[in-house]
Amino acid sequence: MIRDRRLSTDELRRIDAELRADWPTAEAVDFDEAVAYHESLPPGKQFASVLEGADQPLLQPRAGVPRLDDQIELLQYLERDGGADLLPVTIDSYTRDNEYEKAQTGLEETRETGTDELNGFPAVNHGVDGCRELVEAVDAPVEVRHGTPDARLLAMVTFAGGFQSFEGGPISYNIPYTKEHDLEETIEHWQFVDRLAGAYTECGVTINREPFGPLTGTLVPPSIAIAVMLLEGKLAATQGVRSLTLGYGQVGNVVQDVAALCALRDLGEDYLSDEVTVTTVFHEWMGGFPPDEARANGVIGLGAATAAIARPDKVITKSPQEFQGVPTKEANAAGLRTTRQLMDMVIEQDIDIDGIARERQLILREVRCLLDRVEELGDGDVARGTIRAFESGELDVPFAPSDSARGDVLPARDDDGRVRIFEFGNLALDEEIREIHVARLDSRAETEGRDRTFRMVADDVDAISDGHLIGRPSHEADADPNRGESDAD
Amino acid sequence: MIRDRRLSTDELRRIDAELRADWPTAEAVDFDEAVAYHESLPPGKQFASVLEGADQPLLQPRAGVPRLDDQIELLQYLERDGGADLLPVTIDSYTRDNEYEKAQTGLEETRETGTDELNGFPAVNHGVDGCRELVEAVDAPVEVRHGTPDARLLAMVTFAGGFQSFEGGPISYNIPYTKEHDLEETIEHWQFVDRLAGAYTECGVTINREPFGPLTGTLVPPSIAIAVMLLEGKLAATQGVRSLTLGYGQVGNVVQDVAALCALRDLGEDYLSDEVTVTTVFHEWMGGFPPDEARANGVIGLGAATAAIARPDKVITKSPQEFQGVPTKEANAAGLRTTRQLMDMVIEQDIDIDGIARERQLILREVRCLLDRVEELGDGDVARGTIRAFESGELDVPFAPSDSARGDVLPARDDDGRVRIFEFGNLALDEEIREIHVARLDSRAETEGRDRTFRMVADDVDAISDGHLIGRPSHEADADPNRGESDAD
Amino acid sequence: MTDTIVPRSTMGRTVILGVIGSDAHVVGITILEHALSAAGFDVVNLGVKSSQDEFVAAATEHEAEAVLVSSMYGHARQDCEGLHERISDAGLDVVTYVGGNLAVGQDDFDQTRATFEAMGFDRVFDAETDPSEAIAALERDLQLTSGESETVRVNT
Amino acid sequence: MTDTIVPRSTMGRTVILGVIGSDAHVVGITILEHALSAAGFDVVNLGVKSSQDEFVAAATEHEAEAVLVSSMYGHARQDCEGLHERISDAGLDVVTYVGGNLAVGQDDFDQTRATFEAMGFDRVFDAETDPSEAIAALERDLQLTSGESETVRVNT
Ligand code: B12
Ligand code: B12
Repeated sequence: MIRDRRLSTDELRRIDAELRADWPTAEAVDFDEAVAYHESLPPGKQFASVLEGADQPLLQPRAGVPRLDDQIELLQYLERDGGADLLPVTIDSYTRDNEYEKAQTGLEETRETGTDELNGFPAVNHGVDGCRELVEAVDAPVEVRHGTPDARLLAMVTFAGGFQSFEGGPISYNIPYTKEHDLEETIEHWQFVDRLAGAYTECGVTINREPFGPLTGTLVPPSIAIAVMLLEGKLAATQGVRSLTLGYGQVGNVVQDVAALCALRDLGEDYLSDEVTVTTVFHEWMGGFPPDEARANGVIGLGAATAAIARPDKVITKSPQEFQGVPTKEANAAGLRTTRQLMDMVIEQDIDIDGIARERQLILREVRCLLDRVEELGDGDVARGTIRAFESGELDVPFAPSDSARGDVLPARDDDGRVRIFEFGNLALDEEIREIHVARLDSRAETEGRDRTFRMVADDVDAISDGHLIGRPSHEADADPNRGESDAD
Repeated sequence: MIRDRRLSTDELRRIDAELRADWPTAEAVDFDEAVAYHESLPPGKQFASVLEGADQPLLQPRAGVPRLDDQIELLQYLERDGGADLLPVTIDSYTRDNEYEKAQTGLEETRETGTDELNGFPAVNHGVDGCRELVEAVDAPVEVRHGTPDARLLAMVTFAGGFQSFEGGPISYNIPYTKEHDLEETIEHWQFVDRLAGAYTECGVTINREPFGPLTGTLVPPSIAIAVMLLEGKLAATQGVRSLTLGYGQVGNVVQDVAALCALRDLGEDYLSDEVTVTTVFHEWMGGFPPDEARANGVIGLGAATAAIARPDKVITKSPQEFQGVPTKEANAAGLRTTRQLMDMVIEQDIDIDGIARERQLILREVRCLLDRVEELGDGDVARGTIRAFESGELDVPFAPSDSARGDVLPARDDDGRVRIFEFGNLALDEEIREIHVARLDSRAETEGRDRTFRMVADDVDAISDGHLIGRPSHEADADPNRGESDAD
Repeated sequence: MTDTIVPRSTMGRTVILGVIGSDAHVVGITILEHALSAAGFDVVNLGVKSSQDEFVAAATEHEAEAVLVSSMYGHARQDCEGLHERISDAGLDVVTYVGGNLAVGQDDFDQTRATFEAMGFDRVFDAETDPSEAIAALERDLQLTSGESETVRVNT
Repeated sequence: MTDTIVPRSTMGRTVILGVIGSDAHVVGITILEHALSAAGFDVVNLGVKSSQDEFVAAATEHEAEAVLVSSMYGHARQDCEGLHERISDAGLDVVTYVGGNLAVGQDDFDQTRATFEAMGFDRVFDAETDPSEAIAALERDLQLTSGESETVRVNT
């Protein structure tokens, strides 16, 4: 079984050589030339230093369209009219599956028909020069955001293409994004990605790495997300990554969100070696959005307010068109500006909310429980421990489509709207912690006069898109008149 | 000089008779018939009981267009697509000046040209039947919102027209809205309005009265606004008003806003007799808005979040088009839905912020200082005390256009964004309180490395529309590149 | 979904459910699966990233009466191309539904519906669809008439 | 506005400022007044709810070089109708500006500008106007050329 140890230069070279066969654009990748290229970039494009040097949360949207010229226009627009501090390229789904052929077809069809036939930017197909053209066309640093379990070729091409930040990780880009990918294999693949980032870093070109905190985006209990962030952080650090941005997706309860971000920051610094600079990123609500732009702005507003209180290093914004489909550039920029206005109005205020310390304590305890068990299962090796913990369900993610996770754990909100665990499956949480969760959910069930069933989970999944935080039975009537039909309770 | 005593039935009749000459539609007003009409309205249109019986803050927009059919369509739209719980008619500016002739011209021009030539609904011109048509065409209760110093005829016509809630008061619709109106005269005029409301109330038709809390909408220190609310409340109660909704306009600092709403509620109950049912209304930010709908949504979002924490009985929403002009119905409804979504997501959460009690204490002390002085100056009579206090500047409102107020007091934000008093003028606040304000503003001045000058006030006035809460000199650069031109400091 | 009254008529009726193509959005079908089961259907949930072959094979194996295809990520048109030929090649007589965020971007749904109906789908649903609407449609399309709609109490 | 460098050329130049009609929005002209004074102008601020007569009388009395009309509440067109005739009837030769939210509703500003220029205003400003723009325009229109623009430090 794989181990958490640094890949040797030989291994790195060997894998690099193998990957070159996967798609023609790989040929153009030349590590030394790429390092020189990065060195030629102005300070304002150095992702890690821009992010780590900021004194206020930086804003970054998501954005990816198939064509290079369109992507350039889109990013310039988001920079100019959205005021984005950091820019993204969001990669299309075929590239995420390493189906470069299909991505090529989609790209060509897009060029012919003029309508977008891919849901993102196929960076491998655009190749090193395409990427560089993009990086040069904008002022802010650009990150690669994707969801690719095997992102090795993508990393090779985009690092050489001038990008200095790369989202994802072996757990966070497997469990929520795949069906049949083996966790051991994705860890192996990400060791390469991280080692490559490490190699650049050692040459003076810091590549920022950002594990994907929101996971399935849907009521993920903070401790689970944080545990995954720390494990991925550790795996990356082993490979020489020195700039790590740990992520967290808003759950919508302000106290829990602020507590979780504190916990993430503190644990990140504790758990990872001092050589690593840890920053945090807060994702505005990643679950189902309301099918109405005005209401979506309300959801975005709560994200902005939470960010202003928690002060992460970076905020990933949503657009008011999130519900329906990939947003127009105008809507995307609007999401940025709404966030900016609210965040800037609140950030200068001292807002200390009661109960954050207590919630943070609970999260810390839970994360320690989970990590201790991983440590045990791996006999001190994070890679092994992670694989075994997911195998046994002692680590688990709700709504995980991947066969590599049990997906037995189910979340629900308590009476205050905090995400608790409803179904533990095999999750490695001790009895005392479980009792806390059970008690909180019992008291909600009592408030609502119903049993704790999957119905509660389903209601919570829909709640925000229906206009509430908690999926109370009493809300159903006003939310959707058709609702009643299927349930007679 | 006028006194705070209840008008006799004879006086009420005499004034009523006199007013009938002012505009032909007054003839149709018949008190007894009107009481019967109100009694025929369904419970859902009884403003006071809907408002007082609600268990969550109700949402109400502002909305007024000249034509009756358009106003009906507008209100139906806001009810259906905005989800408004309570509806408004906002009256045009000519009616506010009792220029019914000009309003008539504007109304006729509007009918001819098809473009709105008035900035609101000329209810007097539409007359009793027009008002009733409106009240009948919608489901929710409707309030008259205006800004009329002499609103006697407006009250006669609209009360008879079926409206059960009426905004304004002798101070709040004089000081911010007029230039040459004498305060004594407006108190006299509002005694009639309140007595008329009282007369309906005694016949079983409760007319809800709502003093206008935001005053000039621009950095009004909470204690000033609250003092005015209590004085107007008392004057109204004397005339027999039994349902009072005291108002407060958001200043943007969450702690101060929540504290102010608590203080308003508590003092309202203390200060007014037990016969009066006191409710509170929170106005989303009433000062200058950002010239950008996306950013305006951020401002609205902060209002919604604050409302969810403070839980007033009612929230008056803004639209994302506030900056530019009277909003389209779509934008108005969007403001309602953005507010609803954010408020509903936060309202179920327990959010206790540190420092609210302390800020509330300060506000209470200030209000008591102001009211004690009014009491003294009036020898126990609120009407006299109010007139004398405004005369001497011991009561004052920042940016007051009216000659009836000194307008010497100037506000500025402290380092946390709370509104403090920068220039006291003659304001009846004791030395200890003044020192607190001075100290807070000194520490801001120090942070910013500049003197406390009018420049700070001007910067604060523009801050929210420029994207910040506090008008820091450092913000100017990014806010507006043209800015630099006029200031060399 | 607990202790729900379901029409006896839906019992034993098998429907295939899955997310097609490279799409990993699983939450929607999880909710759908529970709702369909609670309504009495026998649901075969293929999960995410299911190929056309998997849909056809499952429908054949389980003698399904309906195939429900979900797609959220914007590539539905590409992923569903050819599905209906395979279904008729396999000699299947099934009702086919597709639902979710079927186009990339801010589409006009009427147009999207037309596109997918032209591809052979019996019904096309947008992402605002509540599971109850799909259930009601199935009851109509599978002629689970009210004559048969005796009910039974199920505890899920 | 404290300790600002102002061009000496603006000193002694009188401008009339006021809000016309039934309009009570005072904050904008308060800010404008301070900015104009800080820039060296002699400002006569008529306050809110000023009539056309008051503007004309003040301009005559103070031998003003410019009249700045503010209107926020949407009735500017009606309120300004006939103003320029009165100004010429009074034999005044003044630069006239109008600014604020000049139409009711969500107007197209180019059209609004055309309307007010047609009424005789030399310049038309929207509500996004920063005081510095008005000052720069006055300096141009009153030919306060850079030759004269010696500066002086003023403490306000
Ligand atoms: C959560 C989420 C994710 C999670 C998914 C986790 C998981 N494994 O499930 C994560 C973060 C991993 C993710 C990833 C991606 N996502 Co995503 N995601 C969402 C989000 C926010 C919510 C989806 C959700 O769970 N809703 C809640 C459930 C209950 O509702 P539902 O899915 O709509 O399903 C209901 C109905 O649609 C209907 N229904 C669905 N299918 C069917 C079928 C039939 C027959 C019927 C009758 C009904 C029906 O019934 C369901 C139950 O009520 C949506 C936007 C939104 N809706 O707010 C974007 C969204 C679907 N994602 C999108 C995209 C593009 C992606 C990515 C490609 C990333 C990217 N480029 O940004 C990747 C895709 C990776 C992959 N290969 O699939 C886009 C799709 C764009 C488009 N179509 O134009 C959306 C719309 C966001 C956006 N505006 O850009 N995503
Ligand atoms: C505060 C405010 C109020 C306060 C005013 C208190 C007071 N006495 O000053 C109160 C609450 C009392 C109020 C009342 C009303 N208001 Co009001 N109010 C506002 C608000 C929110 C801010 C105005 C403000 O103070 N801005 C800050 C200052 C610094 O900026 P400014 O006024 O824009 O001025 C700057 C520039 O415009 C420019 N400028 C202005 N004039 C001129 C002139 C020249 C020559 C130049 C060069 C530049 C210039 O320079 C100024 C300084 O930087 C605006 C909307 C907004 N802008 O966000 C609505 C707004 C102006 N109000 C509006 C209306 C309709 C009213 C009412 C009629 C009520 C109603 N129907 O809802 C009443 C009017 C009563 C009356 N008779 O005047 C509308 C006007 C609609 C339109 N034009 O289509 C607005 C736009 C709101 C809206 N979207 O509906 N209001």
